[in-house]
Formats: sequence, C-alpha cells, structure tokens
Amino acid sequence: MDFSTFNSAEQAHMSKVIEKKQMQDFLKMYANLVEKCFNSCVNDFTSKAVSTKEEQCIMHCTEKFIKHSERVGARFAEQNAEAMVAGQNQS
Amino acid sequence: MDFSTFNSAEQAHMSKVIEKKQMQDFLKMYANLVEKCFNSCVNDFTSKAVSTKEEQCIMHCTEKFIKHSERVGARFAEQNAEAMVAGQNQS
Amino acid sequence: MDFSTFNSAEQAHMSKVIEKKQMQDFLKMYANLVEKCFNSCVNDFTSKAVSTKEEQCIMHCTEKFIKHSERVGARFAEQNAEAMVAGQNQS
Amino acid sequence: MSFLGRGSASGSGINNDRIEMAITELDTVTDFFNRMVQSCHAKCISTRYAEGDLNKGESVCIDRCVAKFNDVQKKVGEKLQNRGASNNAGSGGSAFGTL
Amino acid sequence: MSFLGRGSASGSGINNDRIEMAITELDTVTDFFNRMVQSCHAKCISTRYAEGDLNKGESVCIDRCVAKFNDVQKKVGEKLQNRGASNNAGSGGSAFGTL
Amino acid sequence: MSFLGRGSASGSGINNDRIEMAITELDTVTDFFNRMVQSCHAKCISTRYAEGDLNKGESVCIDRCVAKFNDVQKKVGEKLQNRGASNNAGSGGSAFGTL
Repeated sequence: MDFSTFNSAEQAHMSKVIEKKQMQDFLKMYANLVEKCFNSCVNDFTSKAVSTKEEQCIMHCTEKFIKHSERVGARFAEQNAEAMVAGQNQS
Repeated sequence: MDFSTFNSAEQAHMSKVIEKKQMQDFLKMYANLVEKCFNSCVNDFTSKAVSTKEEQCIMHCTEKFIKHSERVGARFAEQNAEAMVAGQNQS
Repeated sequence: MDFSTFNSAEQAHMSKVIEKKQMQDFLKMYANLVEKCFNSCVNDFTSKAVSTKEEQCIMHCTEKFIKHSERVGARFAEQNAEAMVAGQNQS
Repeated sequence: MSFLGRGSASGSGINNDRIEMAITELDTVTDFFNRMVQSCHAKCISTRYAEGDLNKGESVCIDRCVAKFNDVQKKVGEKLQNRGASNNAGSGGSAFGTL
Repeated sequence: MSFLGRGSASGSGINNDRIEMAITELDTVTDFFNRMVQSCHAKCISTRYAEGDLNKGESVCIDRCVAKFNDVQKKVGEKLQNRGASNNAGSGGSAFGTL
Repeated sequence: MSFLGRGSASGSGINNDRIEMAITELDTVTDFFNRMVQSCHAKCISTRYAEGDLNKGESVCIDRCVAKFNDVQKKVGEKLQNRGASNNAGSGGSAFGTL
C-alpha cells in the first residue's frame, strides 16, 4: 500500500492505526490457532489432561501454521510487487 | 427499516452510514465469493495456472451465487413487507 | 477483568461500553443459534412449512445450546478464579 | 464506527443514541440476511457448478428455505424470551467481571 | 467504537489509551470464550437433538473440554512467545507496506 | 475505529475521508490475505501434524495455491464488474429500505 501522498500528520496517524491493527491481527491469529489446533488435535475426552500425543500434535500444528502463514505472506508480497511493476510498465 | 421519525440531519447522517456499509458489504461479499468458489472449484495443485475447467466452474459459481443472493433478497423483502402489513392490521 | 484502578469517569464509561457489548453479544448469539439449529434440524425442502419434527429439534437445539453455554461459562469462570488465586500466591 | 464520532463533533441536532440504535438494527438485519444466504446456499445449491443459472429445483428450494429460515428465527426468538434467557445466557456474558 | 470518540470529546478525565486497552482485552476474552463454546459444542454435543437437556456424557465432556481448551491456549501462547513470533508472524503482517 | 474520532477532534490537517479509505483498503487486503491463508491451509496442509516443518509437497502446494487464489480473485472481480453487479447484488443490499 502506498501512503506517499499523505501529509506527515496523516502518516503519523496511519502509523498508529496500523500498529493497533497489527496487535488486533496478532490476537485474532492467536485465537484462530488455538481453535484450529484444538479442533485438529484434541479428540479424547476421557480425561481433562492434555495427553503427550495431543501436546505434540498441538506444537506441530502451531509451528506449521506459522511457517505456512509466512510462506503465503512471502509469495503474496512477491506477486504484489510483480503486479506493481507490470502496472508501471503499462503506464 | 423506518427512518421517518429522524430529523433531516439524522437522515443525512444515516445516508452516509448506509452508503459506507454497502461498500463494506460489497467488499465482504466479494471476498466471500472468492473464498467459496476457490474452495469449490480449485482442487488441482500440480500446476500454478487455473485450468479451463476450473475457470468455467468459477464463472458458474460466481454467477449462481449472485442469482442466489438476489432471489433470497427478493423473497426476504416480500416476507418483510407481508409481516409489516400483518402488523399494521393488528394495531 | 479488573477495573479497580480506573477512576469513576472511566468506570462509568466502561459500564456503558460493557452494556452495549452485552447487547451486541446477545444479538450475535441469537443469530448464531438460528443458523446452527436451522442447519442441524431443517433438511426437508418439499414444503415451506417447518414440520413438527423439525420444530421439536429446533427447540431442543436452542435449549441445549443455552445450557451448554452456561456450563462452559461456569467452568471457565471457575478456572479463571483458580488462576487468579494461583497468581496471587506466587507473588 | 467513526461516523458517530463525527456526529457528536458537529452537534447539528443529531441524537447519538437513536443513531447508534439504528446502526445496531442495520447490522443485525445484515448479519441475519448474510447467514440466511449462506445457509440456503448450503442447503439448495449444488456445488458441481455445471451451469450459472439457478435450475428449477434450486429456485423452489430457495423460496422454501427463506420461509423456513424466517420461521426458525421466530421460534428461536420466542424460546429465548420464554426462557428469560435474553439477559444473561449471552455468549461471553459470564466471562466478564462486574465493575 | 463510538464511545471512545465521545470520551475524548467530553474530556472528563478519561484516559483513552487505558480505555482502549480495556476494550481490546474485553474483546479478546469474549472472542476466546465464543470459540471455546463453539469448539466444545462440536466435540461434545450430539446433533440429533433428541432432548433439550444435557445428558451425563455431554456434561462431563464439557467440563473436560473447557479444561483442555484452556490448556491448549496456554501451550500455543508459550510456543508463540518462544518462537519470538509474537511480532511479525501475525496474519496480514507481511501484507502491509511500511510507511 | 476510535482513531478517526480523535483525528477529527485534533483537526491537525488530517483528511478524514482519505484516512477512512486507506483503512478500508487495509482491512480489505488483510481480510483477503487471511482467507487465502485459511483456504491454502485447507488445501495443502495435512492435519495429521506428524512434524512441525512444511514438507516438500506442502511447500510446492502453497506456492501454487497463492498463485491460483490471486487468479481466482481477479476472475471473480472481472465477472462482478462485467455483470454490473458491483452496486446492488451485495449481500444485504436488498434488505435495506431507502431513506
């Protein structure tokens, strides 16, 4: 996203907005991760303790999700950069 | 919804609110449609290009979703109108 | 949550916020319940009337969901209380 | 909901509580409508997507689905009221402390 | 969140940052609770709906489900912290440019 | 979005409409990205979770999934524009009365 046409007051304002949004996005991602890994990994309700096997599944699930998000983010950024270059060459 | 008891400043305000909401609703519907049609139509990841068959599925999915939404909206509006008439006859 | 460090203006403000949120949460829970019970209970579209069997399912679904939410809420509150006591004993 | 902030700033005879209630009503109807669209899509629309038009069976199904969904909304609403659950069975209600 | 706008307008000794943080915390707890309700419903409640009461098996399952869900939350949280992922693995984070 | 309220209160040369548009754009991109993450997770990641690393097959699948998801977004967008549906087929649009 390009905020270069914003004046300094607007840029400062957007910085605060983005900072707040990143915190909210992180919290949402965290909640999402708990829900997803719980749903995938926990299926035994004969005990109230998380088993070793379940715990391992949750650790893998969390790690994999983060790596997945990072890879999607990297590819997404590349494609956006390409699209921007293509757009500039056209005009 | 009935805004007839609103004064003109309030009506003008609600107009802006509704206009903004409609834009947000449209963007949400668009994102939703991409997600739904992608999930239904794209299942082959041996290539990074969308196949002709997948593309056709996506076009049908999009068109059908819009027609579906319009039909649901039309029926919904009819039922609300009926409910309103029934309410007025009772009072 | 602990608002004891808030001044009276802030507490009054938070009361209004919480009141508004509870109303919104209730409306969201209601919409959620309609969606969930409709999806679980209504599967026959040869008629536009809800059948006796479907209606009974919806009543049970609604009642069970409320009891479920209350039980989850009660256990959740107990665990939070325990966690708070544990936290105080540590410090 | 930034518009409210602006409303209160301008002070041009706008009753903020009335506006807020109208917005809540708008949001509620929109949310309800969107859920109806999703549910009836899941119930009535084949995901093979062989064509872009609604076929006869799908169209009839949608009409009945909307009627039934509305009916379920009423029945669930009555049940919630009868149970007097309206105030405190809400999700999250029990998760908040009191001030 | 219109109330914040109003708060800052009145200027009656309200610390906006503190209020915002409290609201974020409230929203986070509510969201967490709602997801727990949904997940435990999916794990514990039969969707045949033969009766409106929770049966013995469902009740016990709910109690254990809440304990396990809380535990998973802690474990995921620790994992996120250890990984130092707290700041930049967030969804969307990489989608924003810098100012 | 309390920041807007504050913005308009301070009046320090901030154009509220521009800020609002930037926020809408930010929210739209974030929402799009999150849906892409979810969809590609469902398509590419095995839920057995035998290990924490992405294996070769998963990695390749993610790369192609992102390309395809972006492509689907473009095609759906063009379809919506061609249909002139951009203005009034929106979810909920037909649920509102006119003022």
